[in-house]
Amino acid sequence: MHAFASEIQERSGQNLSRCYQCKKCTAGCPTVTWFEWPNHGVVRMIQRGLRDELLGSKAIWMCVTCETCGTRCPNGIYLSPIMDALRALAVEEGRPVPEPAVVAFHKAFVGSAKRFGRVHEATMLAEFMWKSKLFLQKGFVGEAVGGAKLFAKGKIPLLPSSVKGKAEIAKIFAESELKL
Amino acid sequence: MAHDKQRVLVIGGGIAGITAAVDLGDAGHEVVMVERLPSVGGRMLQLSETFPTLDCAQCTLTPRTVETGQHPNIKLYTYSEVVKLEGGPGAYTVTIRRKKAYVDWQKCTGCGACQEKCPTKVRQNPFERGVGVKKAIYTLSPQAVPNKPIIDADHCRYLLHGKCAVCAQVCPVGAIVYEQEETFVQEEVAAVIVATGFDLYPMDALGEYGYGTVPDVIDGFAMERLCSASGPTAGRVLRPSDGREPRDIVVIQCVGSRDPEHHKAYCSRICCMYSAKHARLYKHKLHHGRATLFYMDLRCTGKGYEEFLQQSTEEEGLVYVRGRVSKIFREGDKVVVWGTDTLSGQPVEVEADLVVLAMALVPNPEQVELARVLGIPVDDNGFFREAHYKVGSVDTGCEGIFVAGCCQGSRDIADTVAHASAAASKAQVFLSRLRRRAA
Amino acid sequence: MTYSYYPGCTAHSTGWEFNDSTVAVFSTLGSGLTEIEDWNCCGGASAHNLDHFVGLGLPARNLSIAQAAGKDLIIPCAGCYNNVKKAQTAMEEGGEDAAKLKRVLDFDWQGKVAVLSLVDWLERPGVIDGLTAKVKRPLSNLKVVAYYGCQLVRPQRVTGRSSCENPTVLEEACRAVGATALDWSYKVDCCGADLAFGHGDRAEALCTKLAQQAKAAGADAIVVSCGLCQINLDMRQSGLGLPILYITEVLGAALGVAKDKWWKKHINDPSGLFR
Amino acid sequence: MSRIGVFICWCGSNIAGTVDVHEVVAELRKLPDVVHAENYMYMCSDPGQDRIKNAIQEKAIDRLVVASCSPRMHENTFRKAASAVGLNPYLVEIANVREQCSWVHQRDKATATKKALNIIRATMDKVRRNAALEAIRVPLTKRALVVGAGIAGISAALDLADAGYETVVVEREAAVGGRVRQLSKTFPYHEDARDILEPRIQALREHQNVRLYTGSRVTEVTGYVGNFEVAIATGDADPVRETVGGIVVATGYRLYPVEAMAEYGAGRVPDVIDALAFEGLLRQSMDSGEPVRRPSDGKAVQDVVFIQCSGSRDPEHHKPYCSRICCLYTSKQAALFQEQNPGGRATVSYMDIRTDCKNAEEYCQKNIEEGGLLYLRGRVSKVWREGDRVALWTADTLTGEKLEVEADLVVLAMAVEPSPGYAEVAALFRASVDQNGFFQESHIKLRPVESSTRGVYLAGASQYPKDITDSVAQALATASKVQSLFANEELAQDPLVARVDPDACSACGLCVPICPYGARELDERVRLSRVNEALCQGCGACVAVCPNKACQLKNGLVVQVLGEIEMFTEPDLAEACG
Repeated sequence: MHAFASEIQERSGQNLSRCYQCKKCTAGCPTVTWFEWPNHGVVRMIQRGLRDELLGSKAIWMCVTCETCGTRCPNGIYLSPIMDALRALAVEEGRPVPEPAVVAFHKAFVGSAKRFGRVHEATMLAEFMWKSKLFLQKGFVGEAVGGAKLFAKGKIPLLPSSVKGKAEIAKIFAESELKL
Repeated sequence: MAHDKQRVLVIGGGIAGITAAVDLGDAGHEVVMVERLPSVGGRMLQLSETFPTLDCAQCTLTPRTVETGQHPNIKLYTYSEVVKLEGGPGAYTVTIRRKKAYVDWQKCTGCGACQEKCPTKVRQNPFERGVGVKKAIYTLSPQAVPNKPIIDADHCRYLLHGKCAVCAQVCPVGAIVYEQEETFVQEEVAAVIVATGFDLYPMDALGEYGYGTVPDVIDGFAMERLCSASGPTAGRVLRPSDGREPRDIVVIQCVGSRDPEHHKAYCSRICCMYSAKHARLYKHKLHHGRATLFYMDLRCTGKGYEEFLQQSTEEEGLVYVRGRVSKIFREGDKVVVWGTDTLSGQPVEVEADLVVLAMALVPNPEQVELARVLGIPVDDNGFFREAHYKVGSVDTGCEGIFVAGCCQGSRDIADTVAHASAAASKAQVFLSRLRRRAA
Repeated sequence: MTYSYYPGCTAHSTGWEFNDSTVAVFSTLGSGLTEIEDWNCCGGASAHNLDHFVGLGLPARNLSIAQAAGKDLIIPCAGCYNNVKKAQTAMEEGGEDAAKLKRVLDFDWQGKVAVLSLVDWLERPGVIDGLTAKVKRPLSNLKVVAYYGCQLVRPQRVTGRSSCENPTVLEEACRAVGATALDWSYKVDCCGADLAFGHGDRAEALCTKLAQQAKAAGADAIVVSCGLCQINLDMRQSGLGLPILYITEVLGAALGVAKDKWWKKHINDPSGLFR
Repeated sequence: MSRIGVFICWCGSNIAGTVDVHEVVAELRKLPDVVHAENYMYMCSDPGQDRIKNAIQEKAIDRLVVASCSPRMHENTFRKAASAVGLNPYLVEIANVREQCSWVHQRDKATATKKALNIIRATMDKVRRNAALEAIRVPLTKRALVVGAGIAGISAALDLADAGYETVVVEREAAVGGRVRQLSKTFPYHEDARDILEPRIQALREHQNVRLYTGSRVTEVTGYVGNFEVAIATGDADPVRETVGGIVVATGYRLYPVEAMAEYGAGRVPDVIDALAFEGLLRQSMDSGEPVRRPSDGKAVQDVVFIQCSGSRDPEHHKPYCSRICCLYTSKQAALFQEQNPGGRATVSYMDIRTDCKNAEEYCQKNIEEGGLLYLRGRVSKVWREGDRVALWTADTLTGEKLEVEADLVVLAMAVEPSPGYAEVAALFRASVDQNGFFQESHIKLRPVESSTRGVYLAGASQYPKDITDSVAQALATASKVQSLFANEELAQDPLVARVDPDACSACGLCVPICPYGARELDERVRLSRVNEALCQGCGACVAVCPNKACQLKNGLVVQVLGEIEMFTEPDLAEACG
C-alpha cells in the first residue's frame, strides 16, 4: 500500500483497501457535481498516492459530511472521516486552498468557539466576511440580504455569551494540531 | 444386479478423465483410459496451489492418480493416442497408437537412475513451460502414475548423434530400447468419454507484449511451475532471465481473451481467479514485493471466489488497475508496462521485474483431428459442441459419445469434476439402456 | 420523566423558536428539561473539518457534563446531536481517540446516560401516545412532509438506527396530532447546509429541489428537527414560499401552547397553516 | 514383541526441507521393536509403495507406520498397499508430520525434527495396541431419493430412473419444475424455458421407475448410507415411509427479498421489482404479443433500468458473495425487453460484467452492440418514486460523474440465496451448510457434489448459485455418484466403531441419548448397552459420557489415546511446541 494511503487509513480509521470501485458513493453524493473528481476517484487517488492533487483540491472542501456514501457503501467505507483527514492535513501543512471562503468560515466558526466556548454569530460572521473577502464577490448582496433578514427577525443577538470552563476548552485546542 | 462388464473409453487422463473413469470403474464398468502424456494427472500436475483455499494441488491430486493407477477396472494407456474409431454406439473398436517411449515399461521399475545420470538438460520441455529443465529421459513428476520415463527424441544425444547411451548403461534391468517402434492396439468399447482438456493460447501471437524477446514475460503455467514446491525452483519465484527475486510483478488478465478483433472473443473463465492466486502466492513468498494486476472485469463467480478476491485486495494488498495494457517492453533489466487506469482516467506505467500473462484458454491443438476421428462436432473456437446448451452439455449429439471438462468449454476444477461425473452418469445410463435392449 | 437538555448555540439565535417550542412541548407533557451547566459549542460542522481532535474534544466535554448530571440528554439540534454521538461512539469504541479524550478532559464514559435527538425521543415507548392524549387542537388541515436530513440518521455506527433510509417517527408524531404526513422520497437527502457560507448558490440548488419535491408531494410545509436544516431550507428555496416547521412547533400548536412569536421568526410565514 | 516398520516421506521438500528425515530414521532404528525404518522422496508414488510392500514381505512387518501428510490424503493408499501383501489394513497408521509439523515449524528445523520423532513415537505407541479388524458389511437398498423437483432434481431423477433404479422424488410445491417454470426465455439462444422443461416434466411423470410426491415434504430421516429410512408428509393423514440407499438434495434457491433493500425503496415502489417478477412480465408479454407493461398502471414500459448486484457483493449490509447468474440473465432480460418493446431503452447498472460461461461473453457483447444496451459501471445509490416514474441516482461509467436517471420500471437482480427451510433440510440429512446457508460440499475442488454425510449428494443452486447448465451438470454428477454406490451388492464400512465391555457396563443408558447417530440402545433383557455397528460413526461421544469406561472405540482405546498424549507431555517437547 502507498505510504499516503496508509497515512489516510490511519488518520481516518477507514479501510480503503476494501474499496472495489463500485461508485455507489458517487451515485448518492449530493455535492459531487462540485468535486474535480468523484468520490470513488478520491479513494482511488489516495490508493495511488496522489497527495498533492488531493490536498490542493476543491473536492475535499465540497464534502458536507452527509454520510450518505458510507451508509450505502457495500464495504462500509465512510468517506467523511477520509475527507476530514485530508482537510486536516491540508490545513496542517498550510496548503493554498482553492475554497478560501469555506475554509474561512470553518476557521471563523471554530475561532468563535475557541474564544467564547460558544459560537457568537455576529462576531463570527463579521470575521468570516472580512477574511473571506466575500463582500467583494458576486452574490454577496444576496447573502447579505439573507443575513439582514435574520438580523431583523432577532435571530442574531449582539452580545456573545461565554462559558466558565474556558481552561478546558483551551486545553482541547492545545492538545490538537490546529492552528487558526 | 451384477453388471456385465461393459467397457468405456476415456480419452484424456486429466482431472476430468480421472473423475469419469473412477466413477465408471466404481460402478463396475471397465474403463480404457488413453492419455497422450506419459502419466495421468493432466494440467493439475503442473499446478502449485488451487484457489480459493490455496490447497496444494499435488496433495489433492495424487490420491486420485494413485486410485486411478491401482483401480482394478481401469486399464491405462499413457503416452498414447486414439487414431481410429470404428463401429457404432455400443460396439466401437478403437485403435490406439502407443508412442515410442524408447523404454520397455514392462521391464522398467521406475528406479529413476536414468533420469539422474542423463547428461542432457532440456529447457524446452513443455511441461516446465520454459522456466525449468528436464532431462532428455524423464517422468513428469516424482509421483507420476505410472512412474515410467520416456526419452525426449528431439534432445537425446544418442538418438540424435548415436553417442552417449548413459541411460542404457545405468539401467539395472535393461529397459532402454532405442530401437523401439510405435505400436497399435485395438480395444472394444461400448461408449466413449472425451476429456482432452486445454492449452493456453501461445504468447508469440502477441507482438505488443513482446513474447520471444522478453524472457521475464511468462504465461500462467510458467508461474504455476515457479510457485510449485515440486517445481524447478522448489517454489521460489525467480526471474527466468537472471534468477533474481522480482521486487515488482505485474499480472495481466484477458490476454488473448475478450478480444474478438485480434484473438478470442470469449471469456476464459478461470483467469481472474488464478491471477489473484498468482499474485497472492507471490506475496506470500516475497512479503515486500509489489503485485499489480490489470483487468477488465473481475469475474469471480464461484463459491468463495468473491470473498477470495476481496481478501486479496483488503488483506494482501494487491493493487488492481482496471484497464488493458497497451504495450510491454524491455528497458535495462526491467520490463516496462504501459496501461491506463480507467477509473481515474490516468495513464499508468509500471517498471516490473516479472510479468505474468493470463493467456486465453484454448482447446489442445490436436482436438480438431480427434473430433474428425470420433465424428463429433466442434464450435468456431475449436471446443467440442454440446448437443444442448442447457441440458445436454455432456452430450455430443452422437449416441454413446460424451464430452467432459475444458475440451467443451473453459471451466475451473470444481466445475470440471462435476461435468466429468455428469458425463459418467450419461455413459452409465447409455450402457444400462444397451443392457435392457439386449435383454 | 425528566431529561438533561443541551440547547446548543443557536438556541438563543437562529434557532430561538426551536428552543422555545421544545421547552414548551416538554413542559406540557410533564417532562422536565434541565439545561446542563456550562455547556460549550459542539464544534458544528467546522471543528472536525479542520482537526480531528477538536472535532471530538468539544462535544466530549458536553458528554462529560451530561454524564455528571446523570439524566438522559436531549439535544434538539441535529448537528449538535451528531457531534456528541460521535464523541460517545469514540469513547465506546476505545482506541487512541478515547484514551486521549480521557486524558485531556479527565473523564471516563460509562454509558450511563443516553444521548437523544427529538427523533430518538419520539421513538421511545409511550411518547407518541402521551402526545395523542394531550392534543387540544388537532391539526386536521395541515399537510406536511417530514424531513430528517443527514445528521439525525447517519452514520449508522453513530446513531445506532436500524433504518437509515426510511425513518418514520416524525410522520407518526404529526399524524398523532391530527396532521396529514405525506410520503416522499427525499426525507434523508442532504440540504447542503455546510455549503451555506461560501457557496450559498449551491446550497440553494439543493434546498430548492427539496422544496419543489415537497410541494409536488402535496405538502404545505416541511417538518424538520434540525436548526441548520430549518434555516437553510427557509432561507434558500428560490422564493417558493414554503414554510419550514420545527416538529416541536407542530406539536406545540396541537397541544395549544404555540406562540405567535414562533411564527414571526420564520422567513416563510407559517402562521396561516395554524388558523 | 511387534515387528514395526516405519516409513518417512520427504514429500519433496515439504517435509524433508524442515524435518531431518535421516536423523529421524537413525533415532527410530534404535527402538527395539522397529525392524525396518527408511525414508523416501514420495512414499505415495509407485516406487514408494513398492518399498513398503517389499519391506513388509522381507522383514515380516506386522505393524506399519507411515509418517507423511494428513491421513485424509493417503491413508487409503497405504492401507491398500499393505493389504495387497497380506497385512491387515487396520494395523497401518499415519503419523502426520506435514500439516501438523513441517508446515507449521518451517523456521525451526531442530524443533520440527524433535516433534516429528515424537509424533511418530506416539503413533507407534498406538499401532502396537491396534487389533486386526475386518470391514463391516451392510446390505444396500438400491433406491434413490431426490429432494426437490426443479431442473436439478428432475435431471438427477431422470438419469437414475433411466439407469434402472427406482427413484422417489419429493417436491414441496404442488407443481414440479422449480424456478425454471417462472422463466421466459433462456440465455444465450433465447430458447423458451417451457421447451426445456416440459418434455422433462412429462418424462418424469411417465417414468415407471419414478415415484413422485408433490406438495410433500421429507419430515424424518433415520439410518445411514445404503439404508436411509425416510418419512414423507404428503398431506394425507399418515406420512409415507420409504427406504432408500442414496439421497440427492436439490432444494434450489430463492431471490433475496426486495424489502431488504431500503435505499431501493424496500418494495414500496410498485415499479421496482425483482428479476423473477420481470420474467413473469416478459412471459405475459410474449404470450399476449403486447409490450411489457409496468405493474403500477399497466403502461407500456419505455425506459427500464436493471440494477445488478442488488444485495450481492455487499459484505457490509447483505451478501458478501457473487450470485453468479445475474450478469447473464440481466443481459438476456434487457435484450428480450427490447424485442418485446421496440424502441424501448434498457440501461444496465453493473460493477463487473461476469459473463464467464460458454458463449456468454459473445452473447452479452452482441446484446450491447446490436441492441444498443447502455451499460453503466457503478452501483445505484438510491431509487425512489418521482411522480408516476421511478428515478435513481447512479454514476456514469466514462466520466465518473453522478447521474440522475428516470425510468418506467426498475428491475433488481437480487442476490440468490438458499430456499427458505434450508436449515431444516440440512438438519434432516445431516448435511452441513456454509455461512451463507448453502450446502457445504466435502471438497471444494474434487468432491463438489458430495455432502458431509456419506450417501447424501448435492445438486444445483442449493449448493451455490449456478445457471441451468451447471445445475444440470451437477445434478447428473450426483446421479453418477449414486449409480457408483448402487453398483455394490453390499457396502463396506470402517470397523473403527464403538464396542461395549459387558463386564463394565452398568446399563445406565447415558450412551443412548448422547449418540448423534442413533446407534445405541439398551438391551433391557440382559441389562447391557448395544452398538448398532452400521450406524456408529466412531465419534466417541459415548466413550466420553460412559462413567464406567465400558464404551471403547476399536483401535481407539482409551489406553491408546492416553499413550499418544503422554508422548506430548514430555517436558522438552511441550517446551519446544511453546
